[in-house]
Amino acid sequence: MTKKRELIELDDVVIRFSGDSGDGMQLTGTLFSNTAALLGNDIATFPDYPAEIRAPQGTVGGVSGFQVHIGHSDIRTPGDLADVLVAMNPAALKANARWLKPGATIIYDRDNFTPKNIQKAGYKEDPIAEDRLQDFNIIPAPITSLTKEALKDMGLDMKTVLRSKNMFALGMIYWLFNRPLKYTEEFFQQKFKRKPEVVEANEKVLKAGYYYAETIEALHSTYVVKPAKIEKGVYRNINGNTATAWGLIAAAERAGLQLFVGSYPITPATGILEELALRKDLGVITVQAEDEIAGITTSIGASFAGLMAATTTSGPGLALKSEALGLAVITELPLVVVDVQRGGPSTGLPTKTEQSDLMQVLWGRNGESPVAVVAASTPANCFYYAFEAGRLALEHMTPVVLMTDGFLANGTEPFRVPDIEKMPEIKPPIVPEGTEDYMPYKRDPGTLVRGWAIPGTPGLEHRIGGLEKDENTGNVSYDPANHEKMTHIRAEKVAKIVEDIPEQKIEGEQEGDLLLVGWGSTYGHLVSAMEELKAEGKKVGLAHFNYINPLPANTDEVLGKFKKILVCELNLGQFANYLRMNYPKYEYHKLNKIQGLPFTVVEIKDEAKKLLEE
Amino acid sequence: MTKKRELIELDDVVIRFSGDSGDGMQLTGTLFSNTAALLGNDIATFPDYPAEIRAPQGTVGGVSGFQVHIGHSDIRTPGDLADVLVAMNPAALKANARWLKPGATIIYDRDNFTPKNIQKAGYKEDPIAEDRLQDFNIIPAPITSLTKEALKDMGLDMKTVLRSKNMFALGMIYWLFNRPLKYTEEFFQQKFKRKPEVVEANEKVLKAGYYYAETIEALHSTYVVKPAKIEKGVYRNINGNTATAWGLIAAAERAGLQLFVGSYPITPATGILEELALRKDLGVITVQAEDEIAGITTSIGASFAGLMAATTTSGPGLALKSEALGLAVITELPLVVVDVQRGGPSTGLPTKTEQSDLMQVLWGRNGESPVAVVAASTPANCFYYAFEAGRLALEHMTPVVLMTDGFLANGTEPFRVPDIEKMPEIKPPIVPEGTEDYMPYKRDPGTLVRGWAIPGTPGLEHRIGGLEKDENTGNVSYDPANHEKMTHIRAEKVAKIVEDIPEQKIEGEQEGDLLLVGWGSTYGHLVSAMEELKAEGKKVGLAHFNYINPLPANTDEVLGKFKKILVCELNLGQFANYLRMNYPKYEYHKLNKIQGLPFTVVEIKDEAKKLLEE
Amino acid sequence: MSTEENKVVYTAKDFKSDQEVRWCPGCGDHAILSSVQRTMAQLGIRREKYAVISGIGCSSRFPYYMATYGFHGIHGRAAAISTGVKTANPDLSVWTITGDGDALAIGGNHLIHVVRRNVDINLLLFNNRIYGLTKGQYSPTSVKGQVTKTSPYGTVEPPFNPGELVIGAKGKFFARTIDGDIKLSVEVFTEAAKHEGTSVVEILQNCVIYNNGAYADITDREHKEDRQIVLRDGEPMIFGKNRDKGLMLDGMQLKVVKIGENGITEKDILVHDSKVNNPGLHMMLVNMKWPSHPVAVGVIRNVAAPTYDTAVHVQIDKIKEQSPIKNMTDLLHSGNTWVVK
Amino acid sequence: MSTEENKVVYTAKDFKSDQEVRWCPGCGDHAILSSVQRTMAQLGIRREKYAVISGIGCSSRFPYYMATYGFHGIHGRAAAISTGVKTANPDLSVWTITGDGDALAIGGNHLIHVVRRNVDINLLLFNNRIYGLTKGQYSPTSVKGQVTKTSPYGTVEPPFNPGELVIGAKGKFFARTIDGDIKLSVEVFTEAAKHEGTSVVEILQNCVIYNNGAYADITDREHKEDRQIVLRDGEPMIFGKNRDKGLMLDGMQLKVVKIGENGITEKDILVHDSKVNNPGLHMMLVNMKWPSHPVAVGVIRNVAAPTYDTAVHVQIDKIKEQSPIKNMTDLLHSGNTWVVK
Ligand SMILES: Cc1ncc(C[n+]2csc(CCOP(=O)(O)OP(=O)(O)O)c2C)c(N)n1
Ligand SMILES: Cc1ncc(C[n+]2csc(CCOP(=O)(O)OP(=O)(O)O)c2C)c(N)n1
Ligand code: SF4
Ligand code: SF4
Ligand SMILES: [Mg+2]
Ligand SMILES: [Mg+2]
Repeated sequence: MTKKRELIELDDVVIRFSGDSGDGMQLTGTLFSNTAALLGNDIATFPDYPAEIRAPQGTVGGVSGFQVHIGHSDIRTPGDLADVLVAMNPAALKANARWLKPGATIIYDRDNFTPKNIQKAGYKEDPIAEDRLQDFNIIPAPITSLTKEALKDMGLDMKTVLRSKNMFALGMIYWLFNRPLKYTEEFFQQKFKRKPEVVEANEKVLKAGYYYAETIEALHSTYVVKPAKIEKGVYRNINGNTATAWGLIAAAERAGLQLFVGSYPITPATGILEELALRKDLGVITVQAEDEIAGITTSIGASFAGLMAATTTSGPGLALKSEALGLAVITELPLVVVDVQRGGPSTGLPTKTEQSDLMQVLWGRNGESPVAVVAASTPANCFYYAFEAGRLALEHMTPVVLMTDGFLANGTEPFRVPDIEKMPEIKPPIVPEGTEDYMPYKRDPGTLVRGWAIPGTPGLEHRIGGLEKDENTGNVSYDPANHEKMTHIRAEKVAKIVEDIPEQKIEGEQEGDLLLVGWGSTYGHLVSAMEELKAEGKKVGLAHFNYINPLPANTDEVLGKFKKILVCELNLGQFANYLRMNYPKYEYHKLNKIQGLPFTVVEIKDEAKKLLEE
Repeated sequence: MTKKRELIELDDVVIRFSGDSGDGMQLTGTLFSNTAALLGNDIATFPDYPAEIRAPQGTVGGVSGFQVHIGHSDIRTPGDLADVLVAMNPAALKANARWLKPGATIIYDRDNFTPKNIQKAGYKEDPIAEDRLQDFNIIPAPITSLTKEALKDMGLDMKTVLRSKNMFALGMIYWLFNRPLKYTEEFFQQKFKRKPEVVEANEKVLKAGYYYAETIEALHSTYVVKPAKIEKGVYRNINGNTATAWGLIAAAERAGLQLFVGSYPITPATGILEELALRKDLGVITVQAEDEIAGITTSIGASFAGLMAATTTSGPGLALKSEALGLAVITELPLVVVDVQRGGPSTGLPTKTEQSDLMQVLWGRNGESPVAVVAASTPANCFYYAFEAGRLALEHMTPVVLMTDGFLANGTEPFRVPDIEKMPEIKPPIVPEGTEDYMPYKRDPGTLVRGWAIPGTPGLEHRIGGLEKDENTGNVSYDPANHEKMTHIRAEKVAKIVEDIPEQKIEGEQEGDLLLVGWGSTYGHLVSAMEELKAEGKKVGLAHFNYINPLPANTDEVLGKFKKILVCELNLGQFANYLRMNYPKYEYHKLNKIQGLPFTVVEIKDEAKKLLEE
Repeated sequence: MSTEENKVVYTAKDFKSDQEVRWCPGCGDHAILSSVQRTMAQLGIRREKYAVISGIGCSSRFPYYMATYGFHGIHGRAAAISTGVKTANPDLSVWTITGDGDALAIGGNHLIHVVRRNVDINLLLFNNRIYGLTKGQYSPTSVKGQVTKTSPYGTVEPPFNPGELVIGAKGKFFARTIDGDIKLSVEVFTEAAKHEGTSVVEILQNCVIYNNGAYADITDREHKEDRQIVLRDGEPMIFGKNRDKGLMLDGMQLKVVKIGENGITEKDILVHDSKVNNPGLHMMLVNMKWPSHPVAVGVIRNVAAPTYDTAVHVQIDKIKEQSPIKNMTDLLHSGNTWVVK
Repeated sequence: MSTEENKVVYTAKDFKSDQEVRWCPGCGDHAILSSVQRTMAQLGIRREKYAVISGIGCSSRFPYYMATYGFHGIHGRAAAISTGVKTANPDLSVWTITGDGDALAIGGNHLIHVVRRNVDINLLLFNNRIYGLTKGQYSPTSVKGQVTKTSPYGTVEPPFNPGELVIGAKGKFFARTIDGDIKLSVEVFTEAAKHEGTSVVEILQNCVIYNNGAYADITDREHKEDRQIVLRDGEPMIFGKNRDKGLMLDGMQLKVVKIGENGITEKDILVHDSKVNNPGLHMMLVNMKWPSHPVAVGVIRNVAAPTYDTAVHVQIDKIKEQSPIKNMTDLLHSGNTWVVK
């Protein structure tokens, strides 16, 4: 960004809103991204907030941030470094200084840069100097005092007044990026329908910020980011949790079944349950159970009763569900388990993102207990992989674990609304009334899938349970040979799903020097890195996995097409280990990060280049 | 076994007692093995019983068996096939016919071979003919009627009379193997101190069986099995669960700490808790908790409070403990978790043996959550590995999982009583009162072990918990770099245990054509197979692992010494996968069995030979 | 459950599965199985509408022996699985089979929550005061001092009284019966089935192998009439072989009195009312212990209250009606969307 | 806990850790922290003897702010971890900090079992009728119909009353206090500390962010004296700004009466006795709800009974004395052994 006072066109821009947990930064960021999205930009967002509801004011630990990346071409990540930072206090500056592009614009609330606050943030004296930001485009705005000024005649209490400071900042950003205020105003009008004074106050402050930015000298230019060149269609902004919830509902609709979700709140998965609880209009039954075990076991009960059943959680909750998940495995009931991963071990970093539950998902159960596993890779495609998890569960009569994580759960991007009627119809193997010689464990010889006889159907009364069962009859069996056979059947049934999933595709070069490998939420960063490397002339491809168990049929082939393989993941190398276990003949280089944060594109590129040069 | 009527000397003999669950076969087998052990034989036993308390009488599903292998040289397994079968009814014959050596002796209760019972067992007409046992040494004894006869004057009710049938069979076996009755009589006298009529009845029937065997023509010979040539010392017969319990107590004693065990009953682990509950005389605190989660969390509490803490369970229980185990990982508290594996998945085959929890033990937790893992390999060495688990937990401030299984838990063998004073003293890093600058997460730079400050110690007050902690201070920290660092530290701390465990030894050939690899309870069968193969001139060695995580330092070297590697385990190949993950350069051939039963020596030899010939 | 459409005529045999019953000979579970089969045959509910759900334990093998839909769950989760089944399909008649370990040790949380929510299930708690299946460890209902395999020197913890716990968890239906008393059991199970909401029935069950005679003092033929009191709505609380003993209230305590003595007549005796919401008297009745009092059996508490499963569906139906969003397509197009052309 | 050896003089400040308190400004937890610190300073127990154990939730951050030994556990397990700590070392004064979700949702089973066993801990249940830390979902104490993030159309399930549940689980000590009432809280916490056995204290706690004003109707300054009744042993159950209202028993019901009306004098008013074992009246007192009744605060039930941790150690000591086996070597050589020479 240069310093001319004119209208400048940008390909993309990264803005970071940052302040105390109480400063409303999440809302500010969301409103900005919604406006950008409605104007046709491609966007990606990343909220990052502390584990406390209200962490101590003014400290770095209490900073809440919301990063949004908008552009007119494919936006895949929320961006590594910011072009514009809004810092509501010194701590916000401190926390974000190292995440800025050289020469970025920094707007801060100078009213809050008091000696006391500066010290609280851990600075000695002059924050700008200490962080060597002198060459940046610094805009010290009196946000607090001008907000007070704007509202002085409204007779509001000071708490309410201060609470609308964030709208002042938002107004400034709207001016800076040439955005209309109307979508945000409409939001106020709808949200505070019954509190006209709140609507008025917010609008006043928003405008005050907008006009202030127009007036002052400090802003040398305004910018436009043209609408993205994206596929035609109806779009909406969506985060991963909502997309997951909707994908489950869509699967139930396409299966002609009611959706049942037994769950227990846990960060960062709670949003799925909250969204589903809203969807009573679509017949969704949500049971907020007494704990995670009841969450999954009520769902298993509902599955037995013939509904499409799911349960949602994060790592510690999944640990608690392990025993019951084994019950779903041996009873061969359809069940979707959503694991929104977060930083571990134990309570770990509950609001941060990580990919460290893979091993737990694959094997965290007693006995030989195979489940199918899929992973979403962007906020919006959580919709499709939730749908897919539902499809596989219902059609293959098996528990399926859908893995997402905190980054996907809270991140947003535009979502091209699909035509539901064109999505595959889901056909669970429901046993019709009147079936002769029904046996609960009789299987389709091709898929090894057993039939699903729904309680209430006359003539199909049967019993299932957690003890080993006789082939076909499903009666309890202690026969050694039968146990071995059933163990193989259960494994093979899940393995056979490979015939029902797409081949693994390679993006970028189809063969060459380096294959980047990833899975889950790292997609945006990996594909950006791959594209940039390709643009630099490197022979680099990307194999990003959404199907984890079984792995796609051509995985071996894909891995064999490159001289080197770099597996990038937000853990200590679990997927790399898993690949090694399955395809030991390749050497797997690893890029691991375990900081509760997504990769940056640069980190990936650097590591890739190092490998290419070796 | 030949058919001469004389005293024949045998190297070893396998006897299988078999009858309805209510027939007292477990006791019969135990009494026989105790007598053999007291006479100096080496022995190994294997009880095998149904999941029901009393499964339906007379059916194959209800058969309860007890196999004992006695000999005068190293006895490593309970034996593949039996030399002598005692079958109390047709179902017992049916269940065991295929586990007999050619020409074995079969003693059966002919009173019970009624047409109805024969049919119940699933035979059409003549059991002997149907199972092609005509050439065997068949002894149809009127056990029931002679038992009644022996007791007819005692005025006992019929139930009591019939309950002592098993002693008739035992008496016959004692005669056949030239054993004295006195140890068994002493047992009665002690056990039924207050019921002299029961003592008398049992003794009468025992003798009746003994004299009957002496009298009849059918027994062509009696046998002696000379005392084993085993190391000098005091011996006792012990099963794996008792050995585990005692190993834990011994570790606590050598650490100078009280032992606390929070647990919840579950087959086949319950015996450990039962034995520990008896040991109040040694100060053991057992809390039978409300569930497995309370089992482990009470233990974590006790560990925090400064006791040596352990929790015992089987696979499904371990699944429930997963979340809490992660808490022990991040709080870096010492804790022993015993997993007595059984057949899975889910409830599976609860009374049967299996090795299918390995992956769960290694990775069944959210986040990067490393624990140390050791596995016992014989009933008696459960003592040493329980001790070792305690030592590693206490000295390395980490949870350690000790893996055993149903086969070890219930199987017995002679245990040479160790000199406790010569066992290593265990020195947990307890922080002394008055330590300056105490910080809860300050570590020994060599081992990375943190100090253990015990509540009650003035001046060391501190707080720990499940959130990520700052290096050294242990305060809650959300700092990304700190999280990455702590994740590596936790992994490295466990990895460094490698310096505190012995190298992996190879038994048999030290290099050559084939390395048999195993872990845990398969040791006896593997070492027997290896020795027999070696005796046949094959260049075969055995690497049997007791240290699972970390693996011994020289593992790579050991694996590299043979042309081929055959990993034998009672699951679908979990340890093979684990080795492949760590040492991908070798090809791992697999022998897997998943029938709820141990290997037979023959199975291993056959597979090994196939590989050697390929 | 009140689904009485399509009445059909059954006998107990219609509820027997083809699986061999594997409990120990003499175990109280056999009689309970028979009582349940008789009850179901008489309720007029079609067989395919029954779902019998259990946890793990000897008692929890129950579903295998029933010719209905059945689910043998995992240890402690019978009530939670049942909540799922019933909430998914309120049209089913759900019977939850659980033991004192299954329901009160590992499953304690699900029990109190199913009771609080008042899910319309019938929960039969087989209380043998021992863990049967794992061969004889103490349970949360084992009497203090009981010697078991895990308490070789006697337990040191006081037991739960299931009725007390259920009422403390806001329970609306609690009854007690005895394994061998098939007539009473059928009567009580029938009432449980009729009650809408969580019906908890404690069954005093004898484990012949590991806790034989746990209830002998109150169930043996000679004394049972003097040591049990059968409560029935509207009937005075009279008991005893000669029906000459009764219960009266003395301040906040229940007192055993002799009719005919001290001028006490039948009219002075308390009359049972299971329908009052105030749990005070019901609590005292479930707490009665021999020898100070007779042990109460029959339906002790039976109070009407909305059920969870119905409420869930009523709410869904209401929102469905009110909302403009009728399907996934509506939802996808609702709120803030924009069109790219 | 009665460990009063080595008396020392503390002030509340001695119990403050160096960690910044991270609750929302205005959260009721601040006042509770202060009350606990004041209580501990006065109890005469040495600081190193305190262990403060929590689960997960806003309230469960508590141990970090205390200068004692502390353990921030995992969700729902505070009571179980505490059982381990106290049974391992009965010499410690164990304080369990838990929320309505932590103690009554996921942790319900551990709560009823710690109460049944009567482990000598002091359990402070921060009841804000909401999940705070996860940002506003309903809890098992949320009132029926409460609109929260997971009940956008209102909950359909009745809440637990913690006191009722605790008494149903054989609870011997139950008290209730209010976050902002520091005087009462210190009084009640002190009684809890003195009671040997599980002392459960429900604290009505305001979550300003997600359930603000949940208790406003009974705690606001204007009405509190008319809508709360403070129970103290030996004192008549009188309340009201003018101390003119009282409680009387009417059959099996508690009735609010006006002193001076209908000839009612102070003498007719019930006198509180927390020590009676019969839970009947205590149950009614914990169940009182405004507006029909005042809400009871103070120590409602306080009955002496043996504690689990003591019983465990007494049994061990006894067996130790009786048994010839004094160490591992004795054990190894006991019973059937043989010598190989
Ligand atoms: C997770 C888990 N923990 C423990 C067990 C072992 N187990 C099976 S049944 C049982 C207790 C049975 O007691 P109860 O519920 O009273 O039933 P009963 O056998 O007496 O009918 C236990 C501890 C298990 N199967 N699963
Ligand atoms: C196993 C597990 N499940 C769920 C969560 C998420 N979680 C954390 S606190 C909490 C509830 C908090 O409510 P409460 O106990 O009432 O405490 P408060 O925050 O209101 O003080 C939940 C559901 C978790 N941390 N761990
Ligand atoms: S062990 Fe007891 S409860 Fe179990 S089947 Fe036998 S008698 Fe019944
Ligand atoms: S969210 Fe509520 S309970 Fe949590 S700290 Fe804030 S005010 Fe307190
Ligand atoms: Mg029981
Ligand atoms: Mg709460």
